[in-house]
Order: sequence, then C-alpha cells, then structure tokens
Amino acid sequence: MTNMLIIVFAISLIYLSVTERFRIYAGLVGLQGLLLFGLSFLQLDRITLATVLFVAIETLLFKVIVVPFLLFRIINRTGVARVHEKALPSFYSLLFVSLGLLLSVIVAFSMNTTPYNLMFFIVSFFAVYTGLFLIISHRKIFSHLVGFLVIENAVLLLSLAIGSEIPMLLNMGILLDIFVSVLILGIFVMRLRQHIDDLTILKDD
Amino acid sequence: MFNPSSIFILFFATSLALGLLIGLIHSKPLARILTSLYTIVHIAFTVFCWMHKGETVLDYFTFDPLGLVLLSVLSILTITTVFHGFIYVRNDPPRTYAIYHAALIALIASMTGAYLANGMTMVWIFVEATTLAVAALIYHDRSAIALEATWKYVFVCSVGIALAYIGILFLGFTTRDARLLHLSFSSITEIAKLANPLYLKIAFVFVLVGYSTKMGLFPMHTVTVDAHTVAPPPISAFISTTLMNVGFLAIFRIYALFSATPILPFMNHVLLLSGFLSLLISAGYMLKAKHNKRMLAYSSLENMGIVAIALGIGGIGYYAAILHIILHSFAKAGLFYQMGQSYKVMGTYNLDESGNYMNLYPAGATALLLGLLCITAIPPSGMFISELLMFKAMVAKGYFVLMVIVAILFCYVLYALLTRVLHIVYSQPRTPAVGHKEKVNPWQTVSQFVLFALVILVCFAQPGFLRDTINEIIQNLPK
Amino acid sequence: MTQFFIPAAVVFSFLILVIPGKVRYLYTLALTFFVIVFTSIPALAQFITGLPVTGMVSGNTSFESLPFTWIFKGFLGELRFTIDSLSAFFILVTNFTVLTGLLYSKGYMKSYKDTKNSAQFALHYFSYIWLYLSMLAVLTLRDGLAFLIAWELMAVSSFMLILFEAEKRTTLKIAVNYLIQMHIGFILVLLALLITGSDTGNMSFDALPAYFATHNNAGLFFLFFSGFAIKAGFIPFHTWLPEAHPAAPSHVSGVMSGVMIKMGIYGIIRVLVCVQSDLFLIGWIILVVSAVSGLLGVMLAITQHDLKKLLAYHSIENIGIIGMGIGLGTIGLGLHNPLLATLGFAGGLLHVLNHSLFKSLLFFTSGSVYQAFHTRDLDSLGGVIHKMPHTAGLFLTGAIAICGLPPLNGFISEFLIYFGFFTGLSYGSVYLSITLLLAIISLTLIGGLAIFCFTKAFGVVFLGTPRSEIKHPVTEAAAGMLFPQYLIAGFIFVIGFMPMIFLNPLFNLISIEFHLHTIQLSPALTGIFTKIPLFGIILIILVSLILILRQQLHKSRKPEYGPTWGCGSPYISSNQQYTGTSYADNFIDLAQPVLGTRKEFTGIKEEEIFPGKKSFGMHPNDIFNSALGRLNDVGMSILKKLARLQTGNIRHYILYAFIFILVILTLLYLKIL
Amino acid sequence: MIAAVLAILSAVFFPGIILRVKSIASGRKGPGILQPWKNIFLLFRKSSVFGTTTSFIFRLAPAFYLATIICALLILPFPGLPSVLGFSGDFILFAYLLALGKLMFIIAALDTGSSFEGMGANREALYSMLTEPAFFILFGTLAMLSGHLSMQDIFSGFSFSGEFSLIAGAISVYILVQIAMIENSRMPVDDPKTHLELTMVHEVMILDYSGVDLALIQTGTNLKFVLYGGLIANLFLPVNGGWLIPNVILFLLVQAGFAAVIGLMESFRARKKLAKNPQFIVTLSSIALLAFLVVLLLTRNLIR
Repeated sequence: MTNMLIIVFAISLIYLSVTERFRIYAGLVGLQGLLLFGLSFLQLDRITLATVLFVAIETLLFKVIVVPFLLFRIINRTGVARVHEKALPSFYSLLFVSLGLLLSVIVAFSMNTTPYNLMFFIVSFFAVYTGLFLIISHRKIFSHLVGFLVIENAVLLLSLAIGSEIPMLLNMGILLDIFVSVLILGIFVMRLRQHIDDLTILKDD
Repeated sequence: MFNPSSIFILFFATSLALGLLIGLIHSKPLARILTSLYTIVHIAFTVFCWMHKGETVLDYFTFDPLGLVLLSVLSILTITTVFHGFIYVRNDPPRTYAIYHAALIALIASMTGAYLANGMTMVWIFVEATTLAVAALIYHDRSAIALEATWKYVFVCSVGIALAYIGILFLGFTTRDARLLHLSFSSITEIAKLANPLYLKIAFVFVLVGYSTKMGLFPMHTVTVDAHTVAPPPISAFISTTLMNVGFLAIFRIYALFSATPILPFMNHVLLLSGFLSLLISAGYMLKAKHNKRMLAYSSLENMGIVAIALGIGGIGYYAAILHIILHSFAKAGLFYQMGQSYKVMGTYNLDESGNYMNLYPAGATALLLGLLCITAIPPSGMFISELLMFKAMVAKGYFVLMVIVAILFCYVLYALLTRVLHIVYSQPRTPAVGHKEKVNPWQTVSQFVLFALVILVCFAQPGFLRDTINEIIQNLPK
Repeated sequence: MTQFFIPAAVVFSFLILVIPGKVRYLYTLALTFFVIVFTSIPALAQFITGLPVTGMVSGNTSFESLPFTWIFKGFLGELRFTIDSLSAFFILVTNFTVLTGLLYSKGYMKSYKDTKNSAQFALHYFSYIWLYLSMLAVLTLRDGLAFLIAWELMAVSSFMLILFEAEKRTTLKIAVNYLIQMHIGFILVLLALLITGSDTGNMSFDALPAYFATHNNAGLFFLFFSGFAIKAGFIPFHTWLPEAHPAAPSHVSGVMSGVMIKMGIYGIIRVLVCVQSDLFLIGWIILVVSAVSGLLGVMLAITQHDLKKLLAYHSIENIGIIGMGIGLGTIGLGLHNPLLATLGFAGGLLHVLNHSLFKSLLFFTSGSVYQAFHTRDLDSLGGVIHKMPHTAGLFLTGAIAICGLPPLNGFISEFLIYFGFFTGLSYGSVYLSITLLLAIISLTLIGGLAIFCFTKAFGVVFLGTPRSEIKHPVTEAAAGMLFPQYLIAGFIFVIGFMPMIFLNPLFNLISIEFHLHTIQLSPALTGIFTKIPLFGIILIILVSLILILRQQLHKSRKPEYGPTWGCGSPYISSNQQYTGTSYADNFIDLAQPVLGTRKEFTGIKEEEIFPGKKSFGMHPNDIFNSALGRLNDVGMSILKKLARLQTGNIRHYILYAFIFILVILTLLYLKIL
Repeated sequence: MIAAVLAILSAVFFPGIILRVKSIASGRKGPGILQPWKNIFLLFRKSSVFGTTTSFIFRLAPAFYLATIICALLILPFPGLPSVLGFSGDFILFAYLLALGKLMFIIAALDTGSSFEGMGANREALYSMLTEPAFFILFGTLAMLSGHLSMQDIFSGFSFSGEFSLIAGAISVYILVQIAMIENSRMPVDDPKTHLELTMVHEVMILDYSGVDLALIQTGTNLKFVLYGGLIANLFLPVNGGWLIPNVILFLLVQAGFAAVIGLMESFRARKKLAKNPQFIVTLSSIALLAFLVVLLLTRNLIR
C-alpha cells in the first residue's frame, strides 16, 4: 500500500514536470498533499489523538486545503494560466526528469538504506530533483513557487521514511517550513501581482 | 528563580513581549525606549550567559564558547545597529518605524537563539526564524526593488533551508536509536561515530549548500548581495555580519561534529572548493562593482570565502577562521554604517555619482579609509593576523599553489577596493548626484572608529581571554 | 627610560592630528628631533665601536657582535628592538635624511596653504612621522610578525604621503599601483618568513641561520630577494618607482628615494648575513640583476622629460650600483677572500649613504624649481641659474656627486666597487673574471651615461635661456629651504674629502656582520683613501690659482659682453637652443632597440615649397611597465569574465546550488572526493 | 720635478710637431715648431668677450678643464722615477678626473644657449661615454697581466716579452692612440680644421670662448696629448727604470713619435661620417675585449 502511494506520488511528479497549465499544478500539489497524508497515516504505528491531529493539520489542512486554495486564488487574481512561452519544451523536460529519476535511483541504491524503505529515498530524491528542475527550467514565479512546494513535499516524504516515531522537533521543523511556504504564498498574493513575470532588476553583469 | 533556564525563558519572553508591544502600538517614542531597553537586556543576558558558560538549559540550548563569542559580537553590534537605526529611520511614519524595530528585535532574538541552540534542528528552526524576521527589514522601504530583493531572499533562503533540512534528516537516518533523534550536538557525536560515512557526506553537502544562503558563501551567496542593495544600512550591517555568523556557526558545528570521523578530508575539500570559488567570484565582481553597498557585499563574500578556506585547511587555520569571522563582523559592520552616512551626505550609492567625500565630510572619509585598511587586512588591521595564520596553515600543510592563487586574488580585491574607495574619498564625481544631501553630525561616526579601533587593537595584541576562548573552541578539532 | 620612549613616541605622534595648525610643524619637528636624538646615541655607539654601550641591555652575546637591545615590555607583550652595527648604520642614514626632509618641507608646503585644508596637512605630517617610525621599527625589529607589520606600516604611511595631491586622478592611480606592488612584495617576504617559521618553529630573522644550515639557501634567499627587490626598485621589480616618486611632494620623494627604498637593501643584507652556501650563485645573480638595473635605469632616465621622473630612474640606477657592490661582496664571501668581500660591501653600503645624500639633495632642488616655475617639464624650463643661483649650484654639486666624479662622495663608493672588480679579475675562475669584466664595463657605461644624463638635466634646466616665457615673478628658494640643502652638500664634501672617517667603521661593521677579519687589510686601503682626497685638494688649489690668474689678466683689459655667437646670424631665439629631447636624440637613436622609445615627427614633403608647422616629439617608454600592464589586464579580464553569476534570475541562482550538489555527489560517486 | 719638466717639454713641442708633419705630408713647408704656443700666448694677452646668456659656469669651466688635466698628469708615472702621487687603482681616478673636466666643459657649452654648441656638447658626451669602456678594459687587461693596480707597477711590470704580451702591448698601443685621437677630437671622429659648425665636436664647443679662457683651453688640450703620449711612452719603457737619462730620452722620442704618427694619420685619413662615429668607437672596446681574453687565457695558463 505504502509503495503504491509512493509510486503515485512519483507519477504525479512526472506529470507535474511536463504540464503547462497552472491549474493542473495546483491540483497536483493538492494531490500530493493527499498522498502524503495517506503515507504519514500509514507510517504511524500506534494511533493517538495527538499524532493524528498533528498529521491532519500538517498534511490535510495545509497541504491539501490551504496551499492549493492560495494557488488557485493567485491564478484567478493574476489571470495567468500558462507557463512562459520560451520555457523548455515539455519533451526535453520529460527527458531531464526521467534522467533525474535514474539519477535518484542510482544514488539511492549506492547507499545501503536498510532498515528504511528504499522507495522513500528514491522518490524523495526524485521529488527534490523535480522541484529544483521546475525552478530552474521555468521563468514564471508561479512555477518557482510550485517547485518550492514540491521540495517541501520531498522533505516531508523523506522525514516519513524514518517512519515509526518522528520526534516532535522534526515535526515542528516541518510545520515551520510549511508556515513559511504559506507566508511566501501570502507575500506573493498580496504584493507580487503586478510583476508576474520574472524579476530581474537587481543584477550585475 | 535565577536558575539559567528560567532566565533563558525570561529573555525570550521579554523579546516576544517587547516585539509585540512595539509592533502593535505604533508610537515612535515608545519604540525608541523599548528598543534601547531591549539592547540593555540583551547585553545583560550575554553577560549572564558568560557566567553560566558550558551549561545546557532545557536540553535544547547550551552556552558553549563559540555561541557565546558570537553572541557577544551580536551584543556589541546591537548597540551600534540600534543607534544607527534610530538615526536612519528617524523621519519614517510611526507604523514603519514600529515595524522596523519590532522586526529588529525579532531578528536579534532569533539570532541569539540560533547561537545558543543545542542541536541541528533547533539551529535550523531559528535560522528559519531569522529569514522571516529579516525579510520584513529588507522590505523596509516599500519600493518595487525592495520587494524583488525580499522575494528573492525569502525564496532562495527557504529553498536553501529545505535542502539543509534534508541534510539534517540524513543525520536522522544514520541513527538506529530514536532517542538520539532530536540531534543534540552531544548525541550527534555519538551518532557520527557509528554512522555510515556516505550518509554523513551527503548530510554535510546538503547542510553546507543549505546554510550557504545564510553564510553568503558560494553557491547560494547570490541573494544576500541583492538584499544588501536595498536593506537599510544598519540592517545590511547585520545581514553581512551577525547573520552570516549564524550560517557559519551552523556549518562549523556540523563540521566540528564530523571532524572526528573519516570524512574529514572530504569536508575539507568541499570547503576549500566552495571558499575558493567564492573568492574568485567576489574578486571578479569587485572589479566590476558600480554600487557602493554591493561592493561591500561582495567583499563579505570574499571574507566568507577566506573563512571557508581557512576552515578547510585546518590546523592553525581553525583559529584563523574564528578570529577572522569575529574581526570581519566588526570591520564590515563599521563600513556599512559608514555607507549609510555617506549615502546621507552624497545622496547616492552609485559609484560614479559619489566622490569628493573628503571635503564633504572629513570625519566620515577618515573612517572610510580606516575601514578600508581594516577590511583589506593590511597591517595595522587585525584581520592581517588571521590571514597570516591562514597562510601559515597553508605553508604548514603545503598548499603552495592554492596560497599563490589566493594571494593574487587578494591583490586584485585590494586593487578593486582601493580604487573605488579612494575615488569616493578624493576625486570628483563623474556624474553629479541627484539625490538630496544632508549634513551628518561627526559624533555619529565615533561608533565606527571604536569598532575599527577594536579590529586594529587585535593586530598588536590579542587579548588573552580571546585567545583562550578561541583555543577552547577549536580544542576538539583535529590538530 | 626605553620603557617610556616607545609609547611616548607613538602617543605623541597621534597628537599631531589634533594639535592646532600654527604649532603643528614645530611640534612635529620637536618630536622628530626627540626620536632622532634618542635613536642616534645608541646607533652611533654601535656604528663607531661595534660594541655595546655600557649599561645597556645586550642581547645575544656572540663573540663578534654584542648588538644593543631594548626589550620593551608592554601590553603588546615583549618586543625586542635590536640595534646591531648594520641597523645602526641604516638608522643614522635615515635620521639625517628624515631631518633634512622635514626642515625642507616647511618652505615647500607653504605653497599648498590655500588649496588644502588643515586636516590634510595634519594627515600629511602624521604619515611623515609614521613613515619615519616604521622605518626605524623595520631596522630594529627581528621578530617576523613585528617586522612584517612595521614593513607594511611603512608602505601604508608612504602611500598616504603620495596621496597628498590625491585630487588628481593620475596621482590616485599611481598611489594605488604603488600600494599594490608594495603588497605583492610584502606577501613574498611574508611567505619567506613563514617558510622559515614552519621549518625552525621561530618566525624571525634570528632563525635564518638555523634554516640555512639545514636547507637549500638559494631558494629562500631569492624569495626574500624578490620581496625586498620590489621595495628597493631593482629592475624588473621597479615599475612603481618612476611613477610614485614624481607624484609625491618633493621632500617625500627625497625621503622615499633617499632612505625608504634602502630598506629593501637592508633586508637583502640582513638575509645575506645568514646565508651559508650557494654564495656564488647568489652573488652572480645579484650582480647580473644589478648591472641590468643600473644600465636600464640610467638609459631610461636619459629619455625622460619630467625632471623628477628622471631623478627617479636614477634611483634605480644607483640601486643597481649598490647591488653590484653587494653582489661583489657576496662573491668575495664565496671566494673566502675578505678583501673582495670588504670592498664590495663597503662600496655598496657607502653608496647607500651617498645616494641618500645626493639624491635627496637633487629632489629638494628640483622641488624648489618646481615651486618657482610650476612645471617639471625639461623642455619648457631653462636659464634657471640666473634666477636661482644657489639652487643651481646645489644641483650641480648633486649632479657631480651622483655621476661619481671626484672629488665628491660618489667617487669614493664607486672607486671601492671598481677597485674590488679589478682586484677580483685575477682571482677565481675564468668565468668569474669575465663576469667581473662585464660588470666593469657596465659600471663604466653607467658612469658615462650618468654624465650624459646630468649634463642634459643641468644644461637644459638651469642653463641657456628660458624655453617658455614665465608669467609670474620667480625668486630664489627661501633660506629655510636652502639651509638643509647646504647641510647635505656639506656632508657630500666631507665624505669626499675625508672618507676614512666613514670607511673605518664600515670595514669594522662588515668584519663583524660577516665574521671576516679585515683589520689587517685596512692599512693598504687607508693609503689609497688618504691619497684620493689629496687630489681633490690639489684640484681645488689649482682651480683657484687659475681663476686668480684669470682675474689678474682680466684686470688689465676689461672683458666685453655680447650676444652668443650665432655663426653670423644675428637672430638667436631661445627656441633654437638644444632641448632635452634633442640632446638625448643621438643617444636614443643608438638605444632605440633596447628602450623602444617612440619618436614622431612630420618631415617636409617633396611638394612642400613653403613648409608648414612641423613638430617633433619623443615618448619615453618603459617596456616592463607596459608588460606588467598587459599582464594585469589579462588577469582582470579573466576575473571579469568569471563574474557572470549575478544574472538576477532566481532560477539561475538555484541552478548553481543544484549543479554544485550534483558535482559533489558525482565526485563522491566516482570516489574522487 | 723632472716629471714636470718633461711634461712641459713635450707639451711645448707636441702640437708643433703634429702641424709640421701634416704640412710636410701635404707638401708644404709649414709653420715653426713653436707656432701653436705663440698663438696661445697671443690669446693670453687678448681680452675676451662673454655671451650675455652665460653664467659663472662658463667662466669656471676652463679652469676646471685645465686643472683636472694637470691633476691627471700628477698620476702619470714618468720614466724611472716613481710617479708623484700614484696609488693602486689610480687609473680609475685618472679617467674620472678627465671625465670631470669634460662634464664642466660640456655644461659650459650648454651655458651659451647656442644650438651649435648644444650639438657639440651632446656629441662630446656621447663619444666620451662610449670611449670609457675601452680605456677600462685596457687597464683591466694590463692590471691582470702585471697583477698590480697602480699605473706605476702596471707599466713597470709590463714588457714585450713573449708573443702574447707582444700582442697585448700592440693592441694596447693601438687603442691608446685611438682613444687619444677621440679624446682630443682629432681626425677620424672630428676634424679641427673644418669650420662647418654642424659637423664639429670640440671646436664648436669652444666657439664662444675667447682670450684668456680660450688660451687656457688650448693649453689643456695640448697637455692632454702629453697625457696620452706619456701613457704610450710608459708602455715602451724597460722593466726596471734603471738609469734616468736613457729613459728620459726614450720618453721624449716616443712622445715625438706619437705626435708624428698623429700628424700622419691626420693627413692620410678621411673623417668619418658623424653617424658612423659610434660604431667606430665601440669597435675599440671590442678590440680591447679581445686583448683581455688573450691575456686572461694567458694568465690562467690555459694556452702556452
């Protein structure tokens, strides 16, 4: 079951890297949130109210509801629905992403990961890769944002790999991370509407 | 009542309370009073921490020497920064004034936390907090360019932080024992002993790259430079000194923890690589710089490169690194305050528009020259000592090629800084400045002279306690 | 006493910055005088006796020398100021030149009264006295770290002095260039000291013998040498010198050229004292470098149009001569021939003193000319002698001295070196003799060229008629400025007429420093150096006799006065005179391949019946300078190309991190890291 | 004492002999031997004209010129009797004294501010600069050959014994003659007879001198000849200046011969192009270098 979800997660990543519509981005981020909720739920061995609540807030509330909501809001506000024209053709990005998949498999295999589940490693590496790739290959800030969210998810996924009892502190960290993502989205919604294209005033050349 | 932990909690409670008060009640006098009060509190707290050196409170925090040294640097710079801050935002509307100071207090508090944190995750959390706090400050003058800088800073920092977090998770994997998982430094040493080196290596790389955003080191130095451009000068002073120290601290801690393991050479090489690249890039950009503050920002990049190299060489280099980071904090802070004043006097940061400073404001010009002397590590600057020690380490370990290249790069950096600063001080501006100019009261410059004097003093005599503390910091590192 | 002297000097020096402008100069003078007195007493004692002053703390007590040491305990920890006879000699030279420079500066700085604000004057005098103090520190400190700090303080203070006229962009550039090159030299010395330190565990000049005893000598020595050579201005390390000297105020140029560059020589000798093997190689290379410096220096000097730049190039030449002496001495050491060694080092050291005298004199006089005429361009000066006879006479004295002509001091030192070379011809291998002969040839050529150059300089600037009309009234330099110059001139004569006073201590010094026993050979030399002044006296007597005779003959028939004979043409205008350019022309034709001097003139074309205005120009060129510039440009362009990262695109910023991680991981995977 | 007499004697006859030889060679009868000196004494009795642009340099120069030459004469060893003031290394002083005279002379020429004298001055400076190496190499050679550094010992240690010393001696004589020609600006590089100022060296420099000063200069010039004549004469003198009289005679003979040779050369030799002069002068140095190498190998017993 766990592996199942992880595979789906990976597929969502691939799809994420090739699509060009922002709404799909938002949807996929939400989907990933859902998957993560499932995963973290499965990873819990003894179910107490506190932990369940925590997981619920962490994933369901933020990753499934708040973040996608904000994303959709941005799309509506800015009215920009597609990635930049001059972005990498999706064919190439597909190539790169599959390369990334291979890479992450190699890396994951090259380190013995027992007693942890290998899949977690592969996919979270893959997620980091994809997130960075999204940021690098796209020009619009929205895509950067999505890339960042994907990296966040990767972090969460990786932390899930530890499985069993995630210490409170790590969770705190993750939670803070998510707060930050929300805050960034906040800034974005409030301020950055006017320059939706890439910002490059500050530079030396 | 007076046991460390309660004082500790009290301090953060005070910070929170004062911050909230200032932030909610938009009144300038109140903000001024409370901030000054907070400065005093912070100093008192630092003294208190020194008294309880080596203790651990709430088992998430510890008063170890490195943290304390950097904390004291922070305390000293807090005085000047608050002082210059008062002058800088004097004419702002109450709201921004209040927000500025609230954010400032938040920043100071979170940096304090980061210095004292005992455990990777704790450090990580506070670093995250600094990002949020400083974002508000960078965005202080609500211009589009400020927004861009803020956005870039927050975004890249968060990505970096996320990467760093992955590194920390890897640390987590190396342990089989859940009780160690909160990753307090004491526990990490145990983990590291029985860990799979590959994991440690990956962890180190991720942590280095992640915190390089804060330390302003290659590869993620880029956004701090932009932040400097728009941030108010006192804040720039913080960003490029105490905040960079936070990044350094995070990296140094993990380095120190792993230094007992076989991956030491790996870490050294990575540090050397990153430091060398920083040096190279900063040299290149300083030769191009057209913006006074960006020039200083790149000089910070250069100095962080030096620190990284010194760390990577090891031996006496560790001493050099610590000494350098301390002295650099003072010198660079002074220079940034000076930049703020020069902006007031000349009405511009643009190199071509600035000039003739010696006649406009002799005291400032003298301070600028003195600061130049300090930052370029020419005797009688104390940073000369640290660079000398670095070279000594290089000779001892036989890195002659690296040494030659570094020396050449130093000469270029020196050239770039000299030409630019001397242009500002002596020659006429190439194109007249448009911004409005105002007078500066020479007494406001005294603080800078004091900072530079501290740096110069070290060239002639290193205070015994400083030497002992640094030796204590590096005692566990491999000789 | 010593416990208070050093902090007192330092603290009082800072008062210069705050003291009111009226008394500032007097205060500086008093302070300098105080320091001079305080340092001269032990230095004289050391120099003359070579033995410690009784009652003073003495440092290492080897048999030959008991250098006198101040152990200064303060918050700096323990500092040892050691004065052995070598540093004593240099201290005395420094003291004299610094004093005269300061005396001269009073009159010279007057002309800046209205253009500079008080702060700049304060900074100037502050830097001046710090240049002096740092030079003293360089001469007395042995500990590596302290030495390095003093060494760089010296560079920085002189840098501030050059910056006095910083509102000119060229001055700024020159000053920066100067500091950078000083810094390079500094790094070289630093590296050398570090190597010493890392091998002997004691980063100090005292540790050098220990190092040289166990390691290859030539390597470290040349590291030191290249570091000090930049300060001394040996070709090809000289490029800063001809720029920096003209840019500085004249009294500063005098001090810099007179003593500051000698610190390089001091350093070289200080290291040389400890060298134990490879002496031949070292001596040979020093000899070659110095010969090249001497020749090129004077050749380039001839091509200059700027009076002070010309003098600056002559400093390079004289450094070359000094170096030749040192090289000879080193070879002498290699041959275990005390006579050669003594001759060489004595010649070199005496020339250090001589050069400090006549070069500062020349710079001061040229400064006075600059003050009076507001130009240093040879081709627009002329006939100065009628306006400023004293200055002219002093310049001539300096010129004769620097050309090494009898009966003045320059001849004594050059004679020593010549004598050494000729003596050496019959020792050693064939190669040595050939080397020495080449050295002799270059020394003679240097002498001849120096005469050529100074006939040009003196003739064009002081003689003939003005080449450009002067708008403002011109007066002789003030008495206050002339007095120090006459003082120096007096010294020049003293050395010329009673050299033994100076030579005996020098021989003594050399025998102490290099552990030679030259006492038995001094009578032979004494004979010579009592004869040479005799000729000087005879010469003067003869000249005066002839002049009297002339007078007598003229008494009877009054001489008439008329215009210069223009071969029948009654119209002689001042621009028909020989200019510096045309005077140098026939030499430059010969030396063009070496110097690469650019000549440009518009000839008369065939079809031109009524030729229009023609121009002739000559542009001196220093190949090393341009080469260095080109090298520097390459480096800069490379660095600037590297700096492309700050594109402003966030995606790029992330990309760097991405690539960095990937690279590291790949290297990791490939087991490279 | 004797030395002084000798010097004066030879100085008196020297210029005359040259003139006489030249005129005979060109088929004329020529003036009396003492004619040049008559001219000089005439000049002494004349008053002089000074250029208005000139300064005290102009008046000092002749005195210095003469004085330096007399000093140099004091160094010159004379047959048999010990040189008046010789010491080891004295030939360096010898050369530099003459150089001092030249320097004064050159700046005096520049003092007039006339373009012609400028030319003369800078040629003089260049040529003397180029000549000096030859002189020094020569003395280096002789010094190495004899192992002494004072003219006295050098010459007394020198004899035409053995082919190599013969070679060395021959070359030295040749070089000394040529140097003398250049230093006194005689034929190959300069022509005292011409009166085209553009091509002159020495004559043009004294263009503005008249009366007493001119007389002093000409006296100096004549003495200078004696100087070089004396040097050459010393080469021919026997090793131990045993008894005086033959030496004296020999000395005078050599001087006369030298004068005659100069006369002949002057009359049978064309003047070089100005541009070619430097090469010619430098050739001397290279020849001297040859002599040096020969002697070097000889003294090191590398060749038998």
